[in-house]
Amino acid sequence: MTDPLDKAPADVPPDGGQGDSPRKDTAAHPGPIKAVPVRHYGRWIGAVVVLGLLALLVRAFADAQIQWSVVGEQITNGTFAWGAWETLKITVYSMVIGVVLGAILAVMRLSPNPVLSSVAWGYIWFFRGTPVLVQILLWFNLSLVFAYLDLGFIYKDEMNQVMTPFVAALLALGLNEAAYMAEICRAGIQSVDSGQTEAAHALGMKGGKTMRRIVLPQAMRVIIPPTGNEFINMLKTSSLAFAIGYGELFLRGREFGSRTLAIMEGYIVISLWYLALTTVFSIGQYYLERYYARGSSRSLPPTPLQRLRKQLSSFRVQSNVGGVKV
Amino acid sequence: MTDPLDKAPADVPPDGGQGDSPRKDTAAHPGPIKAVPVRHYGRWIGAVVVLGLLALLVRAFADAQIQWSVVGEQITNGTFAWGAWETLKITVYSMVIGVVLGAILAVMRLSPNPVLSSVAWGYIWFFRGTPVLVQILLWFNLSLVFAYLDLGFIYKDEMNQVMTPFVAALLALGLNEAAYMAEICRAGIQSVDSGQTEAAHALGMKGGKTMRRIVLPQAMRVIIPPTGNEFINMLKTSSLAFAIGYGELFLRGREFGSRTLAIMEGYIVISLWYLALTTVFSIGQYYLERYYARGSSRSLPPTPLQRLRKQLSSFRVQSNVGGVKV
Amino acid sequence: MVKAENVHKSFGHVKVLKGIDLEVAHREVFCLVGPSGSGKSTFLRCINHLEQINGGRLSVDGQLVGYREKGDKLYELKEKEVAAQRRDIGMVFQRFNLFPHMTALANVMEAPVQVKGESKAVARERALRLLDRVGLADKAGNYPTQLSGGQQQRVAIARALAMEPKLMLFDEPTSALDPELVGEVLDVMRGLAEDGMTMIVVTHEMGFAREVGDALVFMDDGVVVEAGHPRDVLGNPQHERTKSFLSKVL
Amino acid sequence: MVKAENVHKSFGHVKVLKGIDLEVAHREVFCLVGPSGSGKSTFLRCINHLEQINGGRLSVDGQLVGYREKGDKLYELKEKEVAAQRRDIGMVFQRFNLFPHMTALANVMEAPVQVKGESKAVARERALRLLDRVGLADKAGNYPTQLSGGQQQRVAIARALAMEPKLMLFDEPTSALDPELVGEVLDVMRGLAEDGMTMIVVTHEMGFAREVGDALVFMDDGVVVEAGHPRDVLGNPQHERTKSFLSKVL
Amino acid sequence: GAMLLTACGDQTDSGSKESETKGNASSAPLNDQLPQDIRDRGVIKVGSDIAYAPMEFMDENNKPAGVDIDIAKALGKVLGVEFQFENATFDQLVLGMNNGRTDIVMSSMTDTKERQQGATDDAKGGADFVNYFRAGSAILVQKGNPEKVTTLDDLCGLTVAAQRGTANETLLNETQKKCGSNKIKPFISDQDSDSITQLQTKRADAVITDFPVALYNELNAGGGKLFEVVGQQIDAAPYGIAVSKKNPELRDALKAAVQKIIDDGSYAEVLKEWKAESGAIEKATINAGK
Ligand SMILES: Nc1ncnc2c1ncn2[C@@H]1O[C@H](COP(=O)(O)OP(=O)(O)OP(=O)(O)O)[C@@H](O)[C@H]1O
Ligand SMILES: Nc1ncnc2c1ncn2[C@@H]1O[C@H](COP(=O)(O)OP(=O)(O)OP(=O)(O)O)[C@@H](O)[C@H]1O
Ligand SMILES: [Mg+2]
Ligand SMILES: [Mg+2]
Repeated sequence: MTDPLDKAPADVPPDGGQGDSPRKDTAAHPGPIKAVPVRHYGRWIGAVVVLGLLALLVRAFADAQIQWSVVGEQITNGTFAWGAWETLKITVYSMVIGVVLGAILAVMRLSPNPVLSSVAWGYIWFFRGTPVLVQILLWFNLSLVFAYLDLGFIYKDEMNQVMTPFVAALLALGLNEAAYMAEICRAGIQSVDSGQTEAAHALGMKGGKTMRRIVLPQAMRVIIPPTGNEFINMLKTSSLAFAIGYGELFLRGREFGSRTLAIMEGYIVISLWYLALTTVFSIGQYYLERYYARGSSRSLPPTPLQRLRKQLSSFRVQSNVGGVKV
Repeated sequence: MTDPLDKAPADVPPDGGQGDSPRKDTAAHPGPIKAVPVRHYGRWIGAVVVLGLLALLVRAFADAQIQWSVVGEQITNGTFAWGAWETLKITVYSMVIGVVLGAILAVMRLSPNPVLSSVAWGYIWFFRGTPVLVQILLWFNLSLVFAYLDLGFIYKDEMNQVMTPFVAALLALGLNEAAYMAEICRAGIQSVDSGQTEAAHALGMKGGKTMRRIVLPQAMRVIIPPTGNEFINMLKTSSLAFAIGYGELFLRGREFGSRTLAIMEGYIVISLWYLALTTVFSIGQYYLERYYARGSSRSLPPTPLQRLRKQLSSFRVQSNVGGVKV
Repeated sequence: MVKAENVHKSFGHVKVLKGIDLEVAHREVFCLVGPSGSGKSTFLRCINHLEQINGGRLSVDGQLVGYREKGDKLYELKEKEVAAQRRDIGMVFQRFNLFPHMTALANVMEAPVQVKGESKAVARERALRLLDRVGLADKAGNYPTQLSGGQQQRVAIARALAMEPKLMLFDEPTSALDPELVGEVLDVMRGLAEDGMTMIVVTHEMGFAREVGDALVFMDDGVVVEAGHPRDVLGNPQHERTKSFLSKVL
Repeated sequence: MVKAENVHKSFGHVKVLKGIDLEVAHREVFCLVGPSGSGKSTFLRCINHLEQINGGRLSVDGQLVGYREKGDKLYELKEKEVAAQRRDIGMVFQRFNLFPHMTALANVMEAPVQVKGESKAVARERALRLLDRVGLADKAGNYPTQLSGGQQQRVAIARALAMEPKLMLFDEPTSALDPELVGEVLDVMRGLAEDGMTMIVVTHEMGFAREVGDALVFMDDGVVVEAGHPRDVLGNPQHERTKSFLSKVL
Repeated sequence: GAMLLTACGDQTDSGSKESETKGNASSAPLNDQLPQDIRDRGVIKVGSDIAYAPMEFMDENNKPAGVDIDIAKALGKVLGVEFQFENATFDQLVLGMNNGRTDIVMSSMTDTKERQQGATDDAKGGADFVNYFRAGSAILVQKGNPEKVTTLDDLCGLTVAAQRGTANETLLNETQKKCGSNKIKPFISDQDSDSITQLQTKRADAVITDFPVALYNELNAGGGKLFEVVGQQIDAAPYGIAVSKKNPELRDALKAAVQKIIDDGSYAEVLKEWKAESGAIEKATINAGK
């Protein structure tokens, strides 16, 4: 049977951090629970093993037949910095084209209109199906097919004039990316509960508005991580543009290697640059994900700083028991 | 006010296709509704425009400075077929490594164990951040760092013996892919409602089992489309292995081009091969998605055949009104 | 206001509605009761054209749902026209379907701003008034996941009311509310009826049906078994099925 | 069976449970009532260690939830031990949480096979029996989305029962059921109580609490306002808050 | 195609450049042999894969440098035009020449029959080659020559790297035939730099590569401490400047120009500067490759 406890609802003071509320009887004022957390000995061992392996790897690379002094010198070389800037530029522009066109294609593909969905399907099929390098070469050499770019009265010029390496790379990378982004957006859209669409329709919203206001924002949570992948992939894929002489990071590495014959060193330098760019993007992605996670769980995921603090505390032996643990 | 209708529940016959149920009074036996569907004039016009543009494009390419006879001859050339087979092989193997390792990395990254999540984070950061080509070269030239592969008593051999082009390409592509797949899997896992995990925990299931039995199968719906992207991308990315002389499709195209200077023709041939491979994969992806969609919506999405039939009927002028329309 | 004549609906081979006839008058609170799976939700969804009927005629306010009649021919409506029809029909779902990426306030403001093109200020003001009416003025800034089940359903009602519809469809609106709040919601609904609102309410609250309802229909297995004034049907059921159902419920 | 001493729980700065004391005896049907947002669901989740309490003591069957006591020190339990504790506690959620990728039958079979390592045949047989008991023998092959709300909740109950738990937690188990089926479910629950099952039921069904409940607690704003036998609390409430709540509910 | 080329010349040029190059053009002896559009333009656009030291590579200032570049400069003097190098990979070089983006390709391209004829039997594809250099092959080994290689025959039983599709690969295959059972383990890579990396990782015992390249590696790789060239230049094959078949006038002008710089000694000077005298030809030819 239950203790017939009898408490006035209003005058029970909230139990603060001190856990000492004067108006309660002494038996009933525990502070925050102090407990010995599960000791993760495995974690300590794991951490040591990982660090050990890392140290070994670093030593092996330091001893390797790689002239690290060359790497050190070249990392600040303006040629590479400039190449990195070009890489960044083409990546951002291409991704903008890819994301916008990809979202449109995804909506088209899911449309009940058979013309729209067939066009989208064909587009995705073709652009996903052919190698990017071939696409780059095709755009750059479009004059093999169309000698002039003729937009009626507005504009007419020789195709070779228009198709600079930058334009060709941008078109090829952007249009190709759109095909991949279309599939990603489609998955995101399909992941949104159909009840959401129904609710929006019931409010009198039309298809387009429902998509923009209700479905896409919720789809973002699913769309962003693979888009981050695509972005970072694009940093590297854009290097294919060196085939048409677009002077980005990879081309600089190649040129350096072929001049100095320090092939591996050149590649290590550009790898470090790529890593730096990737890191910047990853951080951006993290905060974007955090933004779109609003409303999806009761509390926002911690920022890396909060996370670090929490992880450090999980190594400590005794601690106040806090957040949710599963 | 309501008509006080009075009907016996059991003896109302189900209204079949004929819509003529003898036991009802004559006023109340409509057949299936016959209605003039919304006429999508825009669709017809759109279809014509699209077909027109396609025809123009085909003509432009037919007239272009491309020797189509060469393409026709080479498409059946065994060298290319063999290259396609090698491409397929390395793609499938690498993707298997990538998917399995990627899923593990995603779970590690979401783990509350800071050692596991840091290792996963570092792995993803490094492998996403460096160009695949550099990774391929690094694996292939690993003897610059480790001259011998020494697994204690079990196995010891010169690194260069072990690292054949195939092994190096497989390792580089597979490990790199794992980093990308990890992000995709993470998005999928996070898309599953947390109520699912709670329900599983409440039944006494532990973390690992909950992941395998409850979360991952539901995550598949979100994971598969971008994985399809990755698969198809890998078909093309694997061509980077030509740098270390792994004889796949792209290499065959290049060899042909550099030997005969029929560059575009060679690329068109391999593009057709890639398109064929992509098509096969896309079909597989479609049916896989259909399989994992079970339970997610009330009825399964139509197969392409069913879809085609439906689309054709939507062009017809008068039709029986059937499925859900929004 | 709503008129159904021999309405049929099946999903594939499963027949869910097997000829529903009923009429809902203006300013009427019309209750639908029946056992689980009898097709109550499905019928409500048909009225809002979320499902398309397979046979019969269904009209709201004199207009066919989803079709236009010209001569003796039926024409399917365009999306725009369907949306316009739905605008005047508010719907509260069994499972809320709040927009999880928007706060309670934004949920309520969404449709007036996006569909009617109202200014944000006006919509905001009305939204706050409506949230206040359902007792959630202080939760305006919360996201749906930060609300308890009951709180979520009340936001959903406010959201539907924000469009100032002529007809409101409630699919078990109180099933997730705790008893204390049911009364408040009923007051709101009664107030709406006095303002000229027609309501169709699927409910298991027989008390509510008796008190507020002007008409009641008992459905089972896709057909209307018994219809009439709630007092009559609940107090003096004619059919065996109704009797056995009510005996368990009351 | 369940003993709570001054249990506190807060989310960030929001204090939801502000010192709950209560005791649930063996074979008791223990009812929790209270207005929305009073913390009933949260308390139930603490019992099952889906939320970790911030202060006080909470034990089930003599064992602390989530901790082991040795001397005067508390040790957090490992995941394995928590899972073992949960195995004996069945839970039915307010919003079902069925596994959408499994049929009704597979939902019910899942835990016995995966957690207890039962053979599929045995689990299947029991699952079918349980589905029959909740009146869904013919829906065994349906996926959750193919079931109406009421049907889904019944599957969820069968799923919890399949683990043959010693303690069952129900979070508004009947709120999505139509009245006709509430009776059947109550029969099932009464049968369970006779088999030695202890149950904690959050409910707004005062009729059920009065009929079946052995004890009742009225919660408001994170504290227990009044406790006792349902007959006494419902029939003769002592506190203003309880009185006003019940006046609206009954 | 031909139309296109002409159109290209007509359009791209605008007044300013013209006047600037005219003065210098009139003094150049062979200027009048060039097609009119190139004379007007004063520029020959050259496609080149500028990553093949010492033949062509980017110097520290990101300017093209190397044997090909200096020969082009000498040609430019006698033709009264400027040779403008544009960087791209092999595929694009050929495509770019076909669609008029560049006039010629000068990228250490070996002149072969197949390249002259293209992929069809009627020899419609391909390009014409103005031969300007001969590159034999050389054997490059690790410093100190650990395997004691001096001739091709010594390669039997070793792992030998060569670049795909080059005369060096052919040479390797021919040597293989003479080895009998003691086979060469060939390692065929896509870029010359990859072959040489293989020598560094000791995966390969020797690399067969173009003589000037081998020499450059001996002198420069790892500060000249990594590799050495053994034996003599082997089986030299001609390099050619590729010219579109639709432009015989340009081809002939180039041939005349090559002959002119051989005659006036500027050709020899360039080769001397790059230590590439071993590749010198005596007489300009067209399509001499087999
Ligand atoms: N899309 C669908 N496909 C197949 N069956 C469906 C579909 N929608 C509903 N059903 C079935 O139709 C029947 C009626 O469903 P409906 O949701 O209308 O019942 P209900 O009267 O609202 O019941 P409840 O009170 O449980 O909500 C149920 O048996 C359900 O399984
Ligand atoms: N994770 C969380 N973060 C912040 N607030 C929360 C969280 N979980 C619950 N709450 C808040 O705690 C309060 C109690 O919630 P709980 O779900 O326990 O109420 P309840 O008594 O079950 O109500 P109902 O009858 O509506 O289900 C609510 O005000 C809710 O907003
Ligand atoms: Mg329903
Ligand atoms: Mg609750």
